[in-house]
Amino acid sequence: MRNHRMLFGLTGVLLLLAVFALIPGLGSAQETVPPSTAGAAGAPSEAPQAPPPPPKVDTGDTAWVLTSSALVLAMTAPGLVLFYGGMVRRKNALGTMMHSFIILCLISVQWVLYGYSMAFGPDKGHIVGGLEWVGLHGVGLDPNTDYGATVPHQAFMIFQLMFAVITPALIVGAFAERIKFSAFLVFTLLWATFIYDPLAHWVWGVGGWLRNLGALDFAGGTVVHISSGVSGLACALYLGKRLGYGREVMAPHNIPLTLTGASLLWFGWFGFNAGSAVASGALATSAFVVTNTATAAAALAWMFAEWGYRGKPTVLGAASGAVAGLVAITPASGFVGPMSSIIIGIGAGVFCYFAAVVLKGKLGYDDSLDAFGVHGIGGTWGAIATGLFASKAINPGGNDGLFFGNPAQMIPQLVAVAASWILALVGTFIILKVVDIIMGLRVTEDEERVGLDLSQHNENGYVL
Amino acid sequence: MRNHRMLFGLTGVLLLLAVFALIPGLGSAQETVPPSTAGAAGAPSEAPQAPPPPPKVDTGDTAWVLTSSALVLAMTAPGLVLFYGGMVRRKNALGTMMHSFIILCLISVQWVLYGYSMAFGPDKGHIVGGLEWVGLHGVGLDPNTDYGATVPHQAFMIFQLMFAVITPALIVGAFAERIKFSAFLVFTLLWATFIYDPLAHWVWGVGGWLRNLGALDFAGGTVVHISSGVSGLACALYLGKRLGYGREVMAPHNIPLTLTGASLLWFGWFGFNAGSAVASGALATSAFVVTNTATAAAALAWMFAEWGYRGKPTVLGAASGAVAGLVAITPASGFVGPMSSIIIGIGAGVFCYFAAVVLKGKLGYDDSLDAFGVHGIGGTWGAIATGLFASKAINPGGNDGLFFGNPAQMIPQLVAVAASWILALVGTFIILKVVDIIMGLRVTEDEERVGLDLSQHNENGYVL
Amino acid sequence: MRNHRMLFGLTGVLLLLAVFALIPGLGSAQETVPPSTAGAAGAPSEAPQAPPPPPKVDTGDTAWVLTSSALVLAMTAPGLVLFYGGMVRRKNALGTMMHSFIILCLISVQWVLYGYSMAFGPDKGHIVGGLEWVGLHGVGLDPNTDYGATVPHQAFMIFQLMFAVITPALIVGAFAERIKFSAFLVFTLLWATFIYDPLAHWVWGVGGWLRNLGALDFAGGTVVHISSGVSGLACALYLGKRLGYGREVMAPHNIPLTLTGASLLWFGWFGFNAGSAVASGALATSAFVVTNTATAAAALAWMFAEWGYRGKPTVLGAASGAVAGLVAITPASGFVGPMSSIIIGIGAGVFCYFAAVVLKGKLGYDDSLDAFGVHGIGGTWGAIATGLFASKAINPGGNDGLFFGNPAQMIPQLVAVAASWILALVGTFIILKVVDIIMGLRVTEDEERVGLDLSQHNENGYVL
Amino acid sequence: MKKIEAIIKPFKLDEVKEALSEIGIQGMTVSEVKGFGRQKGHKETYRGAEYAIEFVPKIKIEVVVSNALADRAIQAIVSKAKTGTIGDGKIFVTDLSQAVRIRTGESGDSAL
Amino acid sequence: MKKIEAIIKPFKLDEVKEALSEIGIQGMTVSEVKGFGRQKGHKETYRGAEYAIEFVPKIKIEVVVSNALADRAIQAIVSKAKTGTIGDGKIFVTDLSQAVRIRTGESGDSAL
Amino acid sequence: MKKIEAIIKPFKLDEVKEALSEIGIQGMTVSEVKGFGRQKGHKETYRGAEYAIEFVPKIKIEVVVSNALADRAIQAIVSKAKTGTIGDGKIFVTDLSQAVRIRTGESGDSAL
Ligand SMILES: Nc1ncnc2c1ncn2[C@@H]1O[C@H](COP(=O)(O)OP(=O)(O)O)[C@@H](O)[C@H]1O
Ligand SMILES: Nc1ncnc2c1ncn2[C@@H]1O[C@H](COP(=O)(O)OP(=O)(O)O)[C@@H](O)[C@H]1O
Ligand SMILES: Nc1ncnc2c1ncn2[C@@H]1O[C@H](COP(=O)(O)OP(=O)(O)O)[C@@H](O)[C@H]1O
Repeated sequence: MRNHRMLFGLTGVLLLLAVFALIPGLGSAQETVPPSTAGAAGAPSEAPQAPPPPPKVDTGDTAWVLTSSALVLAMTAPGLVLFYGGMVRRKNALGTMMHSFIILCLISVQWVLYGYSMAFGPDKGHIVGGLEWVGLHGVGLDPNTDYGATVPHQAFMIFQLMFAVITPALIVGAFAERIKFSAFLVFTLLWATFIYDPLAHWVWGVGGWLRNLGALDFAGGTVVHISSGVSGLACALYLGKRLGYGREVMAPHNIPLTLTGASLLWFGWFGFNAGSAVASGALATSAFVVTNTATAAAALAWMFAEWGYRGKPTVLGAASGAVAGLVAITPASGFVGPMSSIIIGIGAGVFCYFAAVVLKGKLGYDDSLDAFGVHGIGGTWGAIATGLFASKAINPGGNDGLFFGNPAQMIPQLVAVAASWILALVGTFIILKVVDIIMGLRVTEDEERVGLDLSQHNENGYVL
Repeated sequence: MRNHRMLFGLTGVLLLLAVFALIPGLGSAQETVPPSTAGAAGAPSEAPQAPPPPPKVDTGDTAWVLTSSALVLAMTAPGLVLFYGGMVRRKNALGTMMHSFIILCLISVQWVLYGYSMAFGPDKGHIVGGLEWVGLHGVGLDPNTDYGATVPHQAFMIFQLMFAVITPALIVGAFAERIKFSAFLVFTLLWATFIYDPLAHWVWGVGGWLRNLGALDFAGGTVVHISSGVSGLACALYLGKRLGYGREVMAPHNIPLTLTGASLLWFGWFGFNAGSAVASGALATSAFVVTNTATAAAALAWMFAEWGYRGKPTVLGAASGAVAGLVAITPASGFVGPMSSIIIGIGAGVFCYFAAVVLKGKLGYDDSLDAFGVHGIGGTWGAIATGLFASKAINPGGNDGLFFGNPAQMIPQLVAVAASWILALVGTFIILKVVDIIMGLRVTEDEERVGLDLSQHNENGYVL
Repeated sequence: MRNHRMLFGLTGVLLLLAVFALIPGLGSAQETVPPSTAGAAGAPSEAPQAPPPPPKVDTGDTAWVLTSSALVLAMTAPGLVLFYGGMVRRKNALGTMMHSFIILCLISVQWVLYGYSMAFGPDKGHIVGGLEWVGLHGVGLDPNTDYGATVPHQAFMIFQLMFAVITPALIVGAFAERIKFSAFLVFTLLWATFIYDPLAHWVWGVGGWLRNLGALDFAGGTVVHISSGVSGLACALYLGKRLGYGREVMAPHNIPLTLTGASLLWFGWFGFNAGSAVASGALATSAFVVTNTATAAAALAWMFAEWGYRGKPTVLGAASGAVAGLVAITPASGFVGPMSSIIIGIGAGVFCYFAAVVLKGKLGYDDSLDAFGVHGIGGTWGAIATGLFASKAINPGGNDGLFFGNPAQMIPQLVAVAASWILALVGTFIILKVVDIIMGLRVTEDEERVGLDLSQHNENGYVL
Repeated sequence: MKKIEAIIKPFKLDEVKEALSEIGIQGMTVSEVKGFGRQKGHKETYRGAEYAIEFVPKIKIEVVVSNALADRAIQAIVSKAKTGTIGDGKIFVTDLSQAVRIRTGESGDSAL
Repeated sequence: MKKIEAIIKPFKLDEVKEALSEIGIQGMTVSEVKGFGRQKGHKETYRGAEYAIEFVPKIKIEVVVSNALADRAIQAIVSKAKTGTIGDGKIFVTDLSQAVRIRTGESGDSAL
Repeated sequence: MKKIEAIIKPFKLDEVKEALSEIGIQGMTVSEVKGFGRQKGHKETYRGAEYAIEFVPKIKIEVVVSNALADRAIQAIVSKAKTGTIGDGKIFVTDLSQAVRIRTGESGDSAL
């Protein structure tokens, strides 16, 4: 037992240290990459004939991307920390908050060490990025024209890091209140490596097959929300229900924290969506506006749906609706106008409400905090809605959608949705199985009853 | 009863959907407005002789305006959510938090649909904007030179949206702990439409009569604070006291949340005031500096006033003083220097302290969380102080005030104050009366006793 | 007794008002300083031969510096307010939160009145800035080329203000739960004036002796963290232990608040470190990236150290580790690359863990919330690590460190560390002694038992 | 001596306390409890999960009085705590064999 | 009448409540308490300070019943609250001299 | 058997608990209560509204002991909980008619 713990302590520290050996030259990340080289290495097919004008860092664009990175960090911590943390029972408050917080720490290191390279590094067979950028080797302070022509390459890297962080943190809602902390850590690392990093490459990496197919996903409907939500479904199914589910009262222990978390998610999501323009200006502004509008509409829609269906508008409902709206507008945010965003938002509120309230009840799985109901369903709706409402009038770099005269756009959208679902569902099941065999995924009954805070962390959240 | 609820559910969804029919062309907001057209339509009197150089979006200015918009959002949620939410009794925590949160949702949609057009659209008789910009028709991604020559028009729009959101949310403090949720929703929508939108046009809209008169209000002393504070007074008077007011202990249930809220208000207010420069640079910096200085001085002043007067400095007092300072510096923030801001801050702390503590006690109305004491009094003092301390040395686009050799500036200031008071007081009374007749404003005694959380939302804030 | 209180009320208000008399011309801050003058007055030795091109404000740089200033404000309030506030016992929650909050107010005024002038004003004997800039006289809206060639001088001033605020607020952790509020106020004012302001001048002010010596401290390892942490040690030693220390359970009353605070510290620290570039672009990006990386590594390191050493990973441990990482990377953040930052972070997590857990236990002082363990030790490690890992490849304006071929850099680093330790230790003891003699530093036993909230502020934090 | 325990509606506490003071009772001990009885609780809904909360918040007052005062105390409580609606609560009386004031060591009626 | 106080494990409350309802008991009063006994508590660690928390969360049920029902009530509680592991709790019974229903003024068994 | 209820100052709990353990008492039940008595409460001020809070936080210890141990238990509590200042609290003793250990079904003194 004590050995077991020791093992973890050691493994962790060793892992971190060991990686240094693998990295081609400590501190070499600082060597700025000449843009032409970057272009040549990263995306030969798009290399221009004549030497391009050397990309120059724009202070305004960089300010916006850095600000956006900070905002997206705030989505995970304290955003998700509070949103999810407030929704569990008191005895699991710290354990659940810790999930989001430690993912931020774990993936921040993983991404710098090899995650970014696997996702955005030089393409290998349209499936994954190569390890050339391991340890940020060659990821310097000059712009990489493929990913952001006017900001330092590292600015794009850190912005993307925040996405890599929040995605596994969203899954947390599905297995809340019953997962073993050590198993959770291993699961997260494997999931980030084998599901998130490749999927991000498929959709956003130069050479990724879904990107090549023309699938539109501005800020991560497939990569972030379908992947996390559907993986959440897999987790809920695999782990089974919480003790007492359906019999005991499992009311949230602190809705003010949850509402605060939802508000911070909204706040930070401006960075998520508008920052995905990787520049300040018109496109960022448009994404900002539709993000706000869809979110508001979705919160109202969930609230009114609930009011009509169950008789009372709830605060948790309004907060959940807002998050559903944020999810659904994400893939569309760089391609649609404000009026479209209202419809997307209303759809998100209504669909996710019925998913979380009716569907879950019918199908009987215990998705503790509705990771699937909100992110899986909301992300799927958003990816499809992008195919419906996208318009070149908003973003000439995008495409028109079905309602703007281009039904063909639905094909890559649906392919992207299907591919993400399959990867998430199958991949997550395999990872869960492996981790379960090695170390066991779920806490014991006694530990579950006493709560994660005491059983996993020897701590008590409140002395009030 | 059940029908009643259904009605609300349906009306809400229908309202949202119905509006689409009225909008000239779904998605048309994306059509960028050529600047010359915008100039011609919006402000013919200011149209230049020669064609102006086409306005260009500046990345730094846009980054700042978007950042500021996000900051102002954070003022409402989670800022006001926590500030007000922590101050009520536990049984009303969620209900009160919901007020601010759902206003964010409601007005976000209202503003995009027609609010922005009524406030900033083409002037009609100096009183209100026309409906030409309904559904953001013609509000595109090129700059509108009237409102921000270097940022997309939609960036200005979304920044202003956040103001339209927070203003009714400030009123919430006056009727906390006793309003019916459905009536509150209707009241808010009417108030935004018939009071906020026109008043914003008067003061900030091209062609608005107070703007033409030369009233200085940089970031909303009249439009935001007098209007909300005085309307709060009307609400407190109309609704009457809470059950047990003056007899029962009505201590705040969670001052840490309130202090957190006050801190977030401070944080977000940098966007509110410095963002009102609608550009990054000297003016934004100056507004930022005086905002911080006045706030700090006001918090100290309130604390010392209380310490001297009542014997102990309180935490709630310091937080309240900070908010009072933020309120008072708001109209002045683009026109005054740091030393003036200290005086404005001290005045705010002292005046609002006496308003909330002495005046309220004397006059006997129950302004639950001092919406009037802080915003009404603070806003009035700020608007007057702007006339006293404004200086062209700070902002050549402004004017000098009384202490800088221009006593005439006091006239438009006092007219603006009076006009805002009258509109807010009379308008709010009428709206309250109408809503009261239609559906009743106040919860029943039993509901009030059990609290808004359970009676309005079937929810319980905490299980600790 | 009553007189005593009155005295404070009056003194406070009078102090604020009195200062106006001393200031050369109310509102004169608005007079913009021609850059050549600033150069001549501030740093004659660096004055160029030919007149420099007039510095121009860059919108992107200014947007980033203003955003950073807001972020650093959020570190103090609500960041530290929550981080420290959650860690004390319930009865001291408000009192502890008030410490951070009121420091924000107090120093915001002090800095504008004379603090900035003492720290950054024209050098006097390499020891302190002169009073020429009292009341921001001559600190205008044009850039000061010494401190930020592309942002308004006031933008640099307000950014630095946030540093002057948070530094004394960090000390709070050392004397938490037992200091008298009035004495605390006086202590803070004296400490800011006689320790922070000169030390900031030594390290960052043009002409400061440590700056001249070539000590590297990008964002405040010595000025902010060693100074506050070591002063905290002095406070803990001088004040003695809390009643019941070692016998009674002194568990944190609200770890969710503490974790939220830690998250907000992380969020705001991007402004702290990346903002210290006083510009947007490559250097800011690099600082941003290493800040995130070191923090994450440190949180993991603390957690794994604890897991191995004590058997369980704790949530408070992960949060503490993150803060330790933020502290340690601070001085290095503008000079080192991502791989180095991982090592700095791991060192921070491990060293601070042992300082807070083992060292403190051994030596037996009661540093209530580990101000010394985290900031003193973390800051010292960071200042040394800067000398080890600095690289001109990252920042050509910096220097190479020991591991990059320049062992000589260790000398100024060690001198700076020693100087900061001595100033903080000796200076703080003297100030504590003086304040103790004048008014007594510690609350009575009864007051300590009943808690600061009731005894100092007549308030109760929660009614749950 | 008698120990009187009264379970009452929370918002009645102040009135009851005053009534007891008026008849000369100098001390009492109060705690927050949850009651289950004829008064029905309320419904709560969270993301569609509906819970019937059967326990209702109540205040328990414990007051020890001399035998002489017991009936007047019970009367005082009944008269003030009564609203006439279900859930007004109960009064339970037990005999006490001893009472001690810790500060002085006094016992019996003079300990109260 | 008898007053039965039962100290039980918190997660057993619902079962016990139902068992009591089934035998016809219509009311009870519940409070959160902390127990000290043979069952050992847990350890908490905060920044290296380790605390042994000896008090364990328990639920106290107070139910007043007619003498006739007392034994069945005790049986019901024992059978439902028992897990067989240390810390299952205790039942304490005292005689009650009087009971009053505040709403109606009824007293004795009919007050319950 | 006797049931001893002691209302004490919260910071005295640990000492009292240890004293009781020392005389061989193996279990007790503790709850947070609010006391009203000679000890005056405190004042709170929120935005100028001043409230006199008359209730003082107290800890209630309930411990059931065999008749033999009762006096020593009372002595132990008095000696440890006493500070000599107003508000030290009270001890109330009632006779218990029955005690049951839920885990085993034991009753009487052996249930304790
Ligand atoms: N038999 C009982 N034993 C202990 N407490 C009881 C009993 N019956 C009722 N109570 C308490 O009295 C409260 C009020 O009882 P209830 O049946 O709801 O209404 P009423 O007092 O009007 O009969 C309950 O909430 C519960 O706390
Ligand atoms: N003598 C006692 N007086 C009052 N309460 C007691 C006494 N002994 C035990 N208890 C209560 O019963 C609970 C369970 O007792 P414990 O000794 O842990 O286990 P068991 O009930 O299995 O003997 C304790 O937590 C405490 O609340
Ligand atoms: N008659 C009473 N019945 C129940 N509890 C009482 C009674 N009198 C006092 N108490 C409790 O004892 C506590 C201390 O009593 P108090 O009169 O303040 O001081 P002292 O114990 O020194 O006489 C009170 O706070 C209250 O909880």
